[in-house]
Amino acid sequence: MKENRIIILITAVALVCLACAPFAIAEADPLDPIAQAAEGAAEASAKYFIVAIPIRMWFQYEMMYPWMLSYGESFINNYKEAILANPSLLDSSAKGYNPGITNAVSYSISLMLPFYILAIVLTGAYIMFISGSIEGRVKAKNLLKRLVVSMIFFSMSPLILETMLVTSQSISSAIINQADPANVRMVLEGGIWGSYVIFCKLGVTDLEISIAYWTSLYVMAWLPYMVIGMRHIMMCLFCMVFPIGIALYSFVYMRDIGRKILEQTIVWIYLQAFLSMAILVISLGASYYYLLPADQNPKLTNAIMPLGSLGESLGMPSTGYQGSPAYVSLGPTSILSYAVGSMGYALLIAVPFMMLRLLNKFLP
Amino acid sequence: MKNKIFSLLAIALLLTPFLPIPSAHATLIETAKKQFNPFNKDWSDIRHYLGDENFEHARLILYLLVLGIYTWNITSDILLNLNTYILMNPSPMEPSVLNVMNFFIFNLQVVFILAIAATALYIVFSSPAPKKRAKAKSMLGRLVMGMLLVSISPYIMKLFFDLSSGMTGTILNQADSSVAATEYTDIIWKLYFPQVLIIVLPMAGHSLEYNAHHVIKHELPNMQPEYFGNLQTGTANEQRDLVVEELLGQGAPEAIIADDADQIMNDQRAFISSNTKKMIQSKVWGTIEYGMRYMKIAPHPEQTFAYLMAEIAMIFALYGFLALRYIMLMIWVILFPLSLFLSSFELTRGLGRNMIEQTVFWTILQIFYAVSIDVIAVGFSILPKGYDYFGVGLNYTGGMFFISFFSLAAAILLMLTPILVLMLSQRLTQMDLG
Amino acid sequence: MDKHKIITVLVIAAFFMPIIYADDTAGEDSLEAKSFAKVLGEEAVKGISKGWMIWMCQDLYTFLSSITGHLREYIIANPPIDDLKGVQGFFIALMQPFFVLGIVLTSAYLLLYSESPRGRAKAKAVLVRLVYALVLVSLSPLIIMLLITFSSNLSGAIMDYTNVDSTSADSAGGIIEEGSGHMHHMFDVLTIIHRTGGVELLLLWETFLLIMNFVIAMRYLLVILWSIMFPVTLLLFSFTPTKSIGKKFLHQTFLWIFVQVGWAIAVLLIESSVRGMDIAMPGYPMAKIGLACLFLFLTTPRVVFGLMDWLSLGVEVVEIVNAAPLSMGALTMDEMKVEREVIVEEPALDNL
Amino acid sequence: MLIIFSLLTTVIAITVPTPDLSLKGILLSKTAGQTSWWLKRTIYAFVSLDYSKEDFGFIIDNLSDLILINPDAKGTEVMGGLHFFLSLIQPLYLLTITVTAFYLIFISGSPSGRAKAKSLMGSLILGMIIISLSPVLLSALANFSAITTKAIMGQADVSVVTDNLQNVFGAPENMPDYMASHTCTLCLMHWMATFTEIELGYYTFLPFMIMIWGLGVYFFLRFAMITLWMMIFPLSMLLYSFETTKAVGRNMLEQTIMWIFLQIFNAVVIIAITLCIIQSQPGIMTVPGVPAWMGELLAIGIVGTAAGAINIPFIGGLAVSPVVAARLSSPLIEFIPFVGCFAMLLAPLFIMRLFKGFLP
Repeated sequence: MKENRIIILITAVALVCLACAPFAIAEADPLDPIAQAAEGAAEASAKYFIVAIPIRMWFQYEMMYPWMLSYGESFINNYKEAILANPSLLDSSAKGYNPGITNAVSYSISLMLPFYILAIVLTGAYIMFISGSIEGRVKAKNLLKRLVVSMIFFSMSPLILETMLVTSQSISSAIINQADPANVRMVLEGGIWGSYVIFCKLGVTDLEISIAYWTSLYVMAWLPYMVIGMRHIMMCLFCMVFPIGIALYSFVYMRDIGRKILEQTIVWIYLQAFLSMAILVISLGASYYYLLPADQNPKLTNAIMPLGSLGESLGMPSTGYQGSPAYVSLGPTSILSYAVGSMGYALLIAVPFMMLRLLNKFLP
Repeated sequence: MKNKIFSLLAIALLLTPFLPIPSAHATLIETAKKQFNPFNKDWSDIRHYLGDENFEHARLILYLLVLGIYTWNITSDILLNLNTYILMNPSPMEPSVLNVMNFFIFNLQVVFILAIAATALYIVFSSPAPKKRAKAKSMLGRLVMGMLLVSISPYIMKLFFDLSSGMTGTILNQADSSVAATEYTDIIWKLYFPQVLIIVLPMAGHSLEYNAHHVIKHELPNMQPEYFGNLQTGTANEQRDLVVEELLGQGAPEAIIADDADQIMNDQRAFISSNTKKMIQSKVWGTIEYGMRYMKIAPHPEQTFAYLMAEIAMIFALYGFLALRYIMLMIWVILFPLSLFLSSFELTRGLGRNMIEQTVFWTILQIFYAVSIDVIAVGFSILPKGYDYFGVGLNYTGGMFFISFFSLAAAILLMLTPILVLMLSQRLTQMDLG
Repeated sequence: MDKHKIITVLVIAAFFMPIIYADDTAGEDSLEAKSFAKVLGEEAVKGISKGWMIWMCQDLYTFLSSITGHLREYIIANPPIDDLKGVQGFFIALMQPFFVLGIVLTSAYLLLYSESPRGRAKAKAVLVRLVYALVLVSLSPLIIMLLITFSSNLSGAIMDYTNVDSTSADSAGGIIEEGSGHMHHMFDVLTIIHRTGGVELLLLWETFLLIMNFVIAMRYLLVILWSIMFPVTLLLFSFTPTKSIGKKFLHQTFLWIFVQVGWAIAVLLIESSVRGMDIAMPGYPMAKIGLACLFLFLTTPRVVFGLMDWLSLGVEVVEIVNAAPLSMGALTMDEMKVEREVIVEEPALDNL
Repeated sequence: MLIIFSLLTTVIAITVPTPDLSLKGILLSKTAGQTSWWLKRTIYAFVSLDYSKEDFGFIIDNLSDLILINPDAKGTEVMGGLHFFLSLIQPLYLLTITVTAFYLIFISGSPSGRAKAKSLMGSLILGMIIISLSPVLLSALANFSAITTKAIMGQADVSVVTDNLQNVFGAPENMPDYMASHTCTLCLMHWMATFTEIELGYYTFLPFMIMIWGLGVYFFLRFAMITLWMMIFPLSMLLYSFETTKAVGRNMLEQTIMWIFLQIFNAVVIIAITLCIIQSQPGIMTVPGVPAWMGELLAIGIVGTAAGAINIPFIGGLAVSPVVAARLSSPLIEFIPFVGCFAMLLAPLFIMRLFKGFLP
């Protein structure tokens, strides 16, 4: 922050205090009930109408309205890019190319390679020299076969990962292109702007009763991004341990751990498809708007003044006391749009966890 | 610890008289004297005494006092009787309990006898394959066994309780069992002191506001310019008018202007200087007062909610679990014949086993309490020197506003043991034992 | 951290502290010695503010509790099948290559490497199941339509036994409204006494009504999800290694389509049990009944489908009551609830 | 009562200290600040307590009836729903029976298949019989559990529990009427909290909400759940009789039996609480109140300041102080009765959790 702003703020505080100082000194005539009542009303309304409400409205409209326009709309504008984003292991020209992951994968490959060689050599030695019973030989041969096959996959694992990433991205884009962007925007905006409208409506009278809706704004704006970011982090982690997973999967005793790792890798990579599925569902959920006939569908506006709705009908900003463009009425929100929009956000958050819960132990 | 409380309360009480009172220049104590005098006809004192926030301070200190007393009672109770509470078991031999158990036992005996008779008749008359006969015989044996067990179930219960409480006692004697209680009460106290701090400290800032208020309301109006010469009379405005008139010379006799212009100039200077002083002071004090009131430098009890809730939670967690254990134990004592009965039949064996498991679990909970108390005691005895410097608050050991992480961990361990054991036992019940 | 930053932070803090407290200076009543006239003046202004607050919350109440007037519409709400058809066609198109691949591979196995008769039989069985699944997949819009129509008709038939359409006091909607409306009324009274006196009750009824609205909307969205994923479900179900997942998905599909039957049963249950309680014990407090009926409406589906774990109901009750005083997060509570709604999946139904 | 109290206080507050009783004099008497302050908190405490404790008397008076209450399985309310479900599943039954019979008669496959079909047939017919008998069966079950409950509750004195509830949530008897419902243990906390900071006041009336509302909700929930399970009894029988849906049917039948027999465990819990209260010697797990002399002083302080605040002559204030003093110096919380009240809510949950899956 610059010097002059600090000075401005300091002067503002000082001015507020100085301007209020006369109030502290002034006193009404103690013998005149009317004057007393007037003084009481004046003090209370000074506290309420000149201090509290302007501050709250300033908070809602000057601070939260731009926030809504930037953060609140962010996911609605960028959901496609955000969901379709993927790291790339091999293609250095791709946007999400990150040598770090590639190096980590190759490092874990180099980590496990000696064990493979050792195991193959030992098995070969067993077959050659310590040729025990027939079934022992057969077992050893099978083991050798499996080792070699898994070693091929193992050394190919960056390629496999890349393939999985590309396929998931293509499937997701195919799914997400089915969604109608207008509908998605309508539903999601119905959710977040509905909360904002309720927040404004309640919050002007008392912040405490509107904190829930204020919180829900942040939840809706940020949690989808957080879920996607978690997917990225977990995906990178499991890409790194993927070769180890293959290796463990090929040994009998560590099969369970290997299976878990492989499953997790696959699920976290293909979560993208489910996220885009959620977007598709949201776009289809727009039909929830027409559940009730429009006249029976209750509406809520952020018209805070008793005359607010009248002012709206007259075309004047209902919440405006300064004529700033941000103070216009936000228009009505309906219970259907609010419910389905909030649940759209909840779906974006819930679907990945639901799928993580449902998709386990699908590998042999 | 108690000295600290005393000192703290003493400080808090000593603070109050120094809070000035605007109208009547009297301390809190004098006003209180006046108020508590039933023959005092003049209520204005009370009104003024209650009029400003001094009364609020008194109220809050009263609140702290009561809270402190209750905390003191609770902590001393914990220090004295924690072991007693842990060792406490409902005695099945009490006539009232025995009465209820006998009700169950009698009814179940009837059922048993019917079952035994049925099986016996089955064995005697119908002579099916020997396999079935053997089965019936084994069932008969089990029935008789179960009937015997049910009829002596109060004694079994008593035996079991004595066993477990004896074990608990021996475990408690292994180490200094007072350490855990001390740490626990220590934490409770250290959740109490910050509340005192939060409520008492702002009072100092508040009294500054009163000073400002006092000066504005009562001193500034009485403040007179030092010397006014011939302008001693009239309010400030009249004086100013006079001076202006005289400066401009409107409707003023020339003689005055001719005579002592220097005198007038002196007066004017004196007047202006004094008035500006007045004005500046009023502005400054007003700013302070309003600023203070605006910033609300005042004791806010709701700022102590976190500590209060934590304190209440700690008290209720300890007592609540022990009391819940006692009550659940009573339930399972009453149901013990029934659980034996159920576990003696093939069909309802799982149910009976569950009930018996619950009985055992709620009983041996006290052993785990004892174990955790020992663990805490041993842990603190082997704690290296200076390790209890790790903590939050004003960092000196044993400070009133310093919570050591180790004592916190000890308290939480003592608090959460039942829950941990509950989870463990649920694990066990999920695994098919027996 | 340089000096300017520190100064800035301090100044901003100094500037915001009154803003934080301005909220309770508004309704604060101090102990100053004031004359009655002055207090009357103050109380008039405070009354305006409180009345305004109550007005706004009344609007919110009518907004949220409108669900009780339209229970039938809400309960039998289902996504229009025409919207789903196109997307399902897309998914079918997405799945068919896999099927073709599977069929081709299996038949190739049959033709070329047909070693043991057992292997042949197995392959034949796989082939048959694949073809069968292929038929089913291409029929899946029809199946979904069948299921949805059946469930909505069934719930409608159940609700025909009740007077849910009327908004009278003995209809389910009226009873549920009784539960929240009582709290709302009490919130008004406490708010008139003190500005923030009734916030907890506000949050309580807010929570209940929001959960009702949200759960119904969530079910709507999940029906869409599972019905457009139906082809995928069938594919997974038809392959042996992925059969378990297919089973789970199928279970979810059925569950979420038939939840509305549970709600319809809840409506029937609420009305008949309230009537029964009137006979069995007249004068049972209506507010408690209304509150209980809210729980019933939310939990009966899971009860009816044997999914209910009663401890979790207790935990929910305690949670709701406990979350009230933390003035944060009535809504976060709802989302917790809804998430649990979504994830709920009990072993009891796995062997359906 | 509340209105009378507040009006009285206001009148006293105005009249006593005011020199002249003209309208102007009243308007100008500088006592309104404290009067409104105290009145607000008093009325808040009264109203919130009365609200959170409304219907408490109902629960106390009819506690045993509330535990014993059961829906009438032969009544129209249950039978309506039951008939609906019957009409829903009868076609299914007929279809399955005909199909099985058809299978038995014409497509007589392997003997094992025949045996299976026969057993299925038997179970189906048995289910039909049970379903047609279900009203009698269900009412017999309910009556049996009610009789057992009554017998168990006869073993101990329920009034001990109700008195204990009175002491924790209600009022002791010796209180004057206008204070009757506001001098219990938690009420004292509520009052102290409210007068310390009004925002603390609405944390302290949550225990009332949890306990009293919880009890009210719980008893109705049990009633409604039994109604539900009685209604869908045919459905659960049907599901139970097929192999594939046996799990669901078992679950539902279990729920039916458990919810019907839950009242027995309520009775057991009540007996256990009674015995605990009888057995636990005084002073066990008790938070003692303040010492008597300090209680007197505090009472004089509190009541005196309160009286002073609304300008009641101090002597008048002293008249009330013994009540407060007695309340202050009597034990704050006796944990065993206190927790016992909540165990009444908790124990059924424990038991529902515990007895899952006892049917074969």
